[in-house]
Amino acid sequence: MEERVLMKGNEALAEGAIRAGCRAFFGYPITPSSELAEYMARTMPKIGGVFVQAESELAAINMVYGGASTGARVMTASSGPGLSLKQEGISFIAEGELPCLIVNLSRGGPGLGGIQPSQADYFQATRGGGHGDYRTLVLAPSGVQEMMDLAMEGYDLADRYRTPVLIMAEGTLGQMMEPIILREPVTQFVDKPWATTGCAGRKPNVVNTLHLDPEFLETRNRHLDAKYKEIQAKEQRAETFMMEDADLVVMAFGIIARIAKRSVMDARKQGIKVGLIRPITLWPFPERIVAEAAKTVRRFLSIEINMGQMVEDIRLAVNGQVPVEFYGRIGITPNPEELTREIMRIAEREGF
Amino acid sequence: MEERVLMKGNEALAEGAIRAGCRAFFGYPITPSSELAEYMARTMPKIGGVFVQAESELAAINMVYGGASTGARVMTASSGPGLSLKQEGISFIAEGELPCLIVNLSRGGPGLGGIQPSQADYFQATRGGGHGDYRTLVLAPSGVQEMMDLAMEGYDLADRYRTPVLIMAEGTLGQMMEPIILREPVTQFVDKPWATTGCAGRKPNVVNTLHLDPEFLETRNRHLDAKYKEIQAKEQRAETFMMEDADLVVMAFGIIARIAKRSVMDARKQGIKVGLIRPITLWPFPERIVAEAAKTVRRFLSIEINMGQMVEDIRLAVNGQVPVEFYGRIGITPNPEELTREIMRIAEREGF
Amino acid sequence: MKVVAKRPESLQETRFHYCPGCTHGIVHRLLAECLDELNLREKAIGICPVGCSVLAYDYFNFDTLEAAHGRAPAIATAIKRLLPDRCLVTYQGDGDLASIGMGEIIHASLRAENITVIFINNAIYGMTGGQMAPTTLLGQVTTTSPYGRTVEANGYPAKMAELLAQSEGAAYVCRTAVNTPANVTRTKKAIKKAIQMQMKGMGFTMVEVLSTCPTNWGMSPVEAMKWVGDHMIPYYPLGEFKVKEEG
Amino acid sequence: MKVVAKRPESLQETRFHYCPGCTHGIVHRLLAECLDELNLREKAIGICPVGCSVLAYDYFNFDTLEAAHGRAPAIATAIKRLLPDRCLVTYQGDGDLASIGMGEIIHASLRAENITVIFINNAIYGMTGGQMAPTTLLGQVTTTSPYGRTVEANGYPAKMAELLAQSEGAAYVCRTAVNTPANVTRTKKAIKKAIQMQMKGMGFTMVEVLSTCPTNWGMSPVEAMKWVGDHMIPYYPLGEFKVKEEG
Amino acid sequence: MEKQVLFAGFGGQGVLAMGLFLSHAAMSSGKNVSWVPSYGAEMRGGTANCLVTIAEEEISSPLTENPLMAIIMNRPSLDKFEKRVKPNGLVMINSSMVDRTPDRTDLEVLAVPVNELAEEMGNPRGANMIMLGAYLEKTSVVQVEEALEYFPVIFKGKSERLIEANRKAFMAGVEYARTRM
Amino acid sequence: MEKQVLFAGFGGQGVLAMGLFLSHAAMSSGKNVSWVPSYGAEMRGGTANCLVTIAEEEISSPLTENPLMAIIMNRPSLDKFEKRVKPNGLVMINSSMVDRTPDRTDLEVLAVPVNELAEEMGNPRGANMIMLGAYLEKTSVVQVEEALEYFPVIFKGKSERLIEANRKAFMAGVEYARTRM
Amino acid sequence: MARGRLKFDDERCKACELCVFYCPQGILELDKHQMNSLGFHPVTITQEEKCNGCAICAMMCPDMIIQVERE
Amino acid sequence: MARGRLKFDDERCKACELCVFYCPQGILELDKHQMNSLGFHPVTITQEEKCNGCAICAMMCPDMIIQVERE
Ligand SMILES: Cc1ncc(C[n+]2csc(CCOP(=O)(O)OP(=O)(O)O)c2C)c(N)n1
Ligand SMILES: Cc1ncc(C[n+]2csc(CCOP(=O)(O)OP(=O)(O)O)c2C)c(N)n1
Ligand code: SF4
Ligand code: SF4
Ligand code: SF4
Ligand code: SF4
Ligand code: SF4
Ligand code: SF4
Ligand SMILES: [Mg+2]
Ligand SMILES: [Mg+2]
Repeated sequence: MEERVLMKGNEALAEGAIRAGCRAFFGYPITPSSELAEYMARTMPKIGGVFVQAESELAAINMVYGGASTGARVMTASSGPGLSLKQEGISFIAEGELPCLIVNLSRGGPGLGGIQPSQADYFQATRGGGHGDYRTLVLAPSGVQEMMDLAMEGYDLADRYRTPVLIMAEGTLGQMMEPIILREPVTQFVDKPWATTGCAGRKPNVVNTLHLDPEFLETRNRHLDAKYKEIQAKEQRAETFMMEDADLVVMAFGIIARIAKRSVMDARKQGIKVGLIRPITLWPFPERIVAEAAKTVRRFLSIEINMGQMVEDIRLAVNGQVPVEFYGRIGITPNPEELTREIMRIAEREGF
Repeated sequence: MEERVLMKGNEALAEGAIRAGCRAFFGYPITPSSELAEYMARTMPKIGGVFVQAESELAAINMVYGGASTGARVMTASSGPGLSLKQEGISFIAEGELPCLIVNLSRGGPGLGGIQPSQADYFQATRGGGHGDYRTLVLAPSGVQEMMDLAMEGYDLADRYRTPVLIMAEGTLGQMMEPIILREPVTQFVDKPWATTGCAGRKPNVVNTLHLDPEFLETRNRHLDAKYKEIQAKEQRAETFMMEDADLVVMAFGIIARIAKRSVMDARKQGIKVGLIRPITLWPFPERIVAEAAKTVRRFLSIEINMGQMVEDIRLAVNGQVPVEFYGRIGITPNPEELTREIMRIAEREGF
Repeated sequence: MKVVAKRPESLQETRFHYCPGCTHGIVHRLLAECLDELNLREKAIGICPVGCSVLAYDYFNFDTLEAAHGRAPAIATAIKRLLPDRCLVTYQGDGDLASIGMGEIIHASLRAENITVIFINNAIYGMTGGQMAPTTLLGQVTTTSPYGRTVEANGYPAKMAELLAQSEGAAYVCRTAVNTPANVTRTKKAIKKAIQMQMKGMGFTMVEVLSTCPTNWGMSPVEAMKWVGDHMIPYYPLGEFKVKEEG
Repeated sequence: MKVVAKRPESLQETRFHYCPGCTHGIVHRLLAECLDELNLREKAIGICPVGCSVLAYDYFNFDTLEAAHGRAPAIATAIKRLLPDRCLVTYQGDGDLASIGMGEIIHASLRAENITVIFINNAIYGMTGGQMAPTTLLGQVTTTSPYGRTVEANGYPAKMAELLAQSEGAAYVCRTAVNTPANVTRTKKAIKKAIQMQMKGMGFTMVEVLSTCPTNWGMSPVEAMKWVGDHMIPYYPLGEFKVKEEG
Repeated sequence: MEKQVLFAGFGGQGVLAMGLFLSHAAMSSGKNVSWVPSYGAEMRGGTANCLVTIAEEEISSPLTENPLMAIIMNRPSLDKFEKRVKPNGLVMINSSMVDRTPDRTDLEVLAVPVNELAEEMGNPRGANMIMLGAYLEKTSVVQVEEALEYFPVIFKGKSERLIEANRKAFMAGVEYARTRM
Repeated sequence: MEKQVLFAGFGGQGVLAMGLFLSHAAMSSGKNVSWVPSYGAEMRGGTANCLVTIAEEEISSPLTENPLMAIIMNRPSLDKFEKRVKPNGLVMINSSMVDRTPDRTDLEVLAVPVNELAEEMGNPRGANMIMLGAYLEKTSVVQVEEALEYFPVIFKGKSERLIEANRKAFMAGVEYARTRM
Repeated sequence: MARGRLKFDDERCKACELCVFYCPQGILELDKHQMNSLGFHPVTITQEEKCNGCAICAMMCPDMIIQVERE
Repeated sequence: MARGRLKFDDERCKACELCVFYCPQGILELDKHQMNSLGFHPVTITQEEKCNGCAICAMMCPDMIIQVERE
């Protein structure tokens, strides 16, 4: 067995980014994401990278805009209020088609809210909280190993599609420790002829999002739309568990998905035919897998640490074929015992 | 007939707000919303009101937070990038339960985009582009008279539910002129014992959105959720047109709805059974009316100046009963002739 | 026997959540004493920052708002414009005022808003666990300047009192400290003067208070007090940087 | 016969979209001439603001980015940190730099970022149609100060050169104008000096250029030039406010 | 039926004002009207235009691809809008600044050298009112007499001198249409 | 089966460190483990706690409502967590700072006066290691001998002196459990 | 002969020792024999008779633990 | 005897008259008989022989309409 190291989720994510070639971090402290910045502050100077504590989230996301324009792999991380402040910048980055990694270690809202883990930024992440028609690829790890792995994969996706990639993880995932296997550093990178690095030996490059000509603005939007459709076609990811023969499908992402997994096992022990679908990409939402399941199962149960935002995506995928129920907490991460009770309640009521 | 005055949409909205008792405007210029600020800059000094050109949209929305906390009717207006910058503040205002009016004279995005009319901020407006579980009431006028009327109604709704109300209108609606009837000024206002006006003769009031205690954070979120459900139950608004016997339902809001109306008439002239549903509240979405229609009609066509954001709400309401199609432009407002062609295309294809 | 030191009326009974020896508590008390003495408690509206003092709304015994990080001056501006006879006080940390809130504080001062700003400069981000602040001293080790702050990597510490004194809209700008009884007394005098000038409508007023964060400085409260005298005051000189004449 | 005045290589052939007599054009040319003369065109990366000069990326003949409103200094910071040998120039208006971008510009200066900022102060928001800028003069009528700017309602005009000269990270801060041939020459000298100091790694450099907006000032281009001399320069004195010594 | 007329030209030619005048006049004469400008405070130079819709009944669409009438004040506008005018529609052209006539043969075309006329009357800024006078005389979308009545209302707040100058220019246009076309 | 143990006490008592030590030890001994703290850099004072899950197979849920075991370092923690421990679970109590015993009768309760013991050995900050020693001796979640081997790994970077002090404290706990319980 | 009398709010004392450090008479110290529910040894006065009632302790106490009375 | 020669990019001239105002010789003016496609009367030189080639016109022209050659 490969050598394992005990790591915090925040550090695993940061280390994963670095192994993927991240050479600049621009951030502004906010609980529970600060540890990530602190890891970068310690590490970047050692590897000749750049760490800048920006004066604000606005400055940070615009530093990402600038940094990504040079072709370098750059990132920022924040939480709740900080992500809201970055929305303008993310909209610019999406239209500028600048690959980068943005991390939301999500906490409770709205307002200042609390620092408890939360999934209430789901709409903001998957619908583009900023202005205009754009999407960001959204990855949702459910363990410390995935914090590292998805950070690395995130950069590949960002470069492949020239799009910002958002990693959304509840604060707990950043704080918890698990033994993980460290991945090999990435050595192959795509080249970026569009980067603004000085025009020596070529025509000037321009990174721009202003399109005063209506026809051209439409062309740009259709270009982005086509790209997003391609991503939807190719990049839907989900983990399925005990789905064959399932009457009830539990849907959950992030750490709750693991807790739900235990509940699914417990419920199975009690003879309930229940399975689990864990979206790994929140956008694109794994609608094909869900639609496929909707043909055979009798009911969906969405479990979220919010008021039921993912339910909309499930319903859009299910398209009225079977009912979609919701069980949610806020600020508080439900325990397996609690979720098992809910599953059993439904199973009994429906006679599964 | 009452005396009519020729007014620009932006001025009608501003004048409506003032007649509804708005006594403070905090804004930062941005095309196509600046005229609204300019009207306020001219008028407020004359009526003893407050006009502050804020240093930024962030400052502006936080001035709204402060101004609304005094119990006064206050407002701000912006567009595209400016709205994105206000998302953190709107999240705070929603959780602080501070009534206020926020106007988005929407333009093309993403990024700096263009100043052409657009509806691409639909997701941001209806899903809460900021962090956390919150909603804003979203009103979509389709003419200059409604610019005034919905501004006035917006304040009533804001006060009744202690929630921010967003008016979303394409730039064109602000720029165009139509003759309108000026409404009577509002004289009755609800009192606001929660306002922070100094604690003379009472216990101190606090306006706060921080809830470090997880249980309390959950209580707060469930409180907001209950409020939003009540709004969904009571405040869905839409205009319907030629719906009886319709095979095809065109759905559109804002100025496009009027253009579509003409197309619907033209198509009817050519014997096509087509009707129109115009959402006036984008959130809460008029799902009951749509669901009701879905029982009898054979097909929906959503027409938007974006890549099809409202389609999701229509599909959620239709719940798989009939197909929902989409026709969209970006940056360019489609003309009636163009929409008629599209309606006829579908009608022929489907043999309506 | 008469009581010479007790809890002011402008403070509630609630226990402070601050770490042992944190000087936030001292400044809270001084502000409350000034409002008591000026008989302004019922006219006072306080704007709390995002920072360790975010919970100040639980401590002050007058109307308060909790602001988004850095935006307190914008909030105070709106309230003062709508209620000109009230006493507006923002209480902000160095991250809140000098980093994310730089734009708001400078513009409030340029607009000559009649508000009073209490600026707690403890050279660090306390609430979030000890990251570098704009006011962190060169060489100072924080969680985001783990090898000590350098000009090359992090730039120069911000001298906010000096900067804001430049603003024509500023009526009173003063820097004090709470590291000795004498300085505590001076701090109280400054806060009182600032509030009085605000109520006279003379313009923007700010008192920068050099404070401690024993927890994140990794010192005992007493060591922290000494550090203020030995390291902060030499770089952040105390005194009045701007005092507008009346009329 | 030798050519003494012609289009510099650092500018493209594109026609400016600016209004007749708008001095944005003059400053564009001066910057381009400096880059030509310093042989930096191929190392130059320009950050365009949101403002009338947003389209500068169509005019400059080197790599450019169009920034979100006010954020040019943050963008330049990131690029310079990643590509330290490049020549970073931001070109910003008074709304962009002094209003929404106040935080970014001050912090870039505090961090002593090696970038050059060209600050076009035309005392108004040109692009959006003549709203008040932080630099609008007292008494000046704009669409959002329709009765003339007053201290009570709008506060004092921001003196950015004086403010940024306070910053220890600033190596060169200068205010010039383009209202006379002599001032145009001085402006070019200042821009050149700023860029040279940037390339020497001496820190943050800025040239504030007093410019015109005939359209929104409601004047002829010639009247506008006179207005700069008669009204702007008296309030915004010209000169070098900070010149850091080498080494 | 809804009548839609497009006014197009350079920024400085007062095309928006023409549309506004017509809108005011139409409203004053009890009709429904909408005025939609092509706006662009963030755009410099280029062409400006506005579309006025006039109807007896409520106005559905304030926009159209194919206006019934077009008032063309400069060459680029003709190039841009010629093809969009409704079949057999009316096009009025400022011949002082448009050096060609439309290629379409179905259109009714009226040319007025408004700049020359304006220069002649020593009121160069009056060109747009001249065109408007000619247009109303020709089409009676609003009766000339009615329009004249509304001058004080429409130019409320403006100086007598200016109103008078505009009325003169307007009448010159009416005159030109009566006599020369 | 997954074993879950909760460590709870004041901020300053090193409860997170206890959990970390156990996690390291468990990992080093080839088990799967997860460590979840109740975090709060934005909270001052109050109680801190962490939950450690140890299993041979892959760990599903790193959280639980009902841990099998609880290490209680102060009174508020006992009040808060007593009811949540699994039936017949184990509760170890720092009797120097907890002035009561659990009300539940099904629990196995072990009291160790770790502060006193620590003061006695002149290493007040060693209280948590004492408790840990007693805990491992009692439960063998990880073998005491194994744990001792991992000291150098776990405290990598720390001074010999500190490691030695911790080992002493740890052994004192082991000793106490062997002899006095 | 004492001129000041002190009352301590023991339960809230955080044992930061600022009062101890600043007391000109050096008559304050932590009471190692007590521990309040916060887990701190609260401060106490050793030689009450030496207290001059200057209230410096109260002035420097961040938590308003000390109430001072003077003749 | 002329020392300077000027070339004008007539099509792009915006008739702002800055060159006209700043020319020390006062030999520039708008050509009312011409109108470029932007709708402006482009600038022209009245007495070429008086031009001293100082290039001030070019220096003050925002649109680089004037190219100046000098002996
Ligand atoms: C928009 C936003 N960004 C970041 C944070 C996280 N945060 C909370 S407090 C704080 C700074 C605290 O430092 P300071 O202002 O100096 O106050 P102190 O705690 O030192 O008194 C930060 C960055 C936040 N809550 N909101
Ligand atoms: C976030 C955001 N807010 C506002 C605007 C609208 N806007 C565009 S340019 C501008 C200011 C222009 O003034 P200035 O910076 O002085 O440049 P100038 O046009 O005068 O050269 C504003 C407010 C915007 N595009 N983005
Ligand atoms: S962290 Fe620092 S600033 Fe915050 S309460 Fe503790 S000592 Fe005070
Ligand atoms: S609006 Fe003003 S700043 Fe903008 S181009 Fe025209 S003159 Fe120049
Ligand atoms: S009152 Fe003065 S002398 Fe008495 S204890 Fe306090 S500080 Fe010491
Ligand atoms: S200063 Fe206050 S809190 Fe600190 S030890 Fe003294 S009495 Fe206790
Ligand atoms: S070169 Fe000098 S003299 Fe000749 S036209 Fe130009 S400004 Fe006049
Ligand atoms: S040449 Fe240049 S300066 Fe002279 S009028 Fe033409 S544009 Fe203006
Ligand atoms: Mg601080
Ligand atoms: Mg400007």
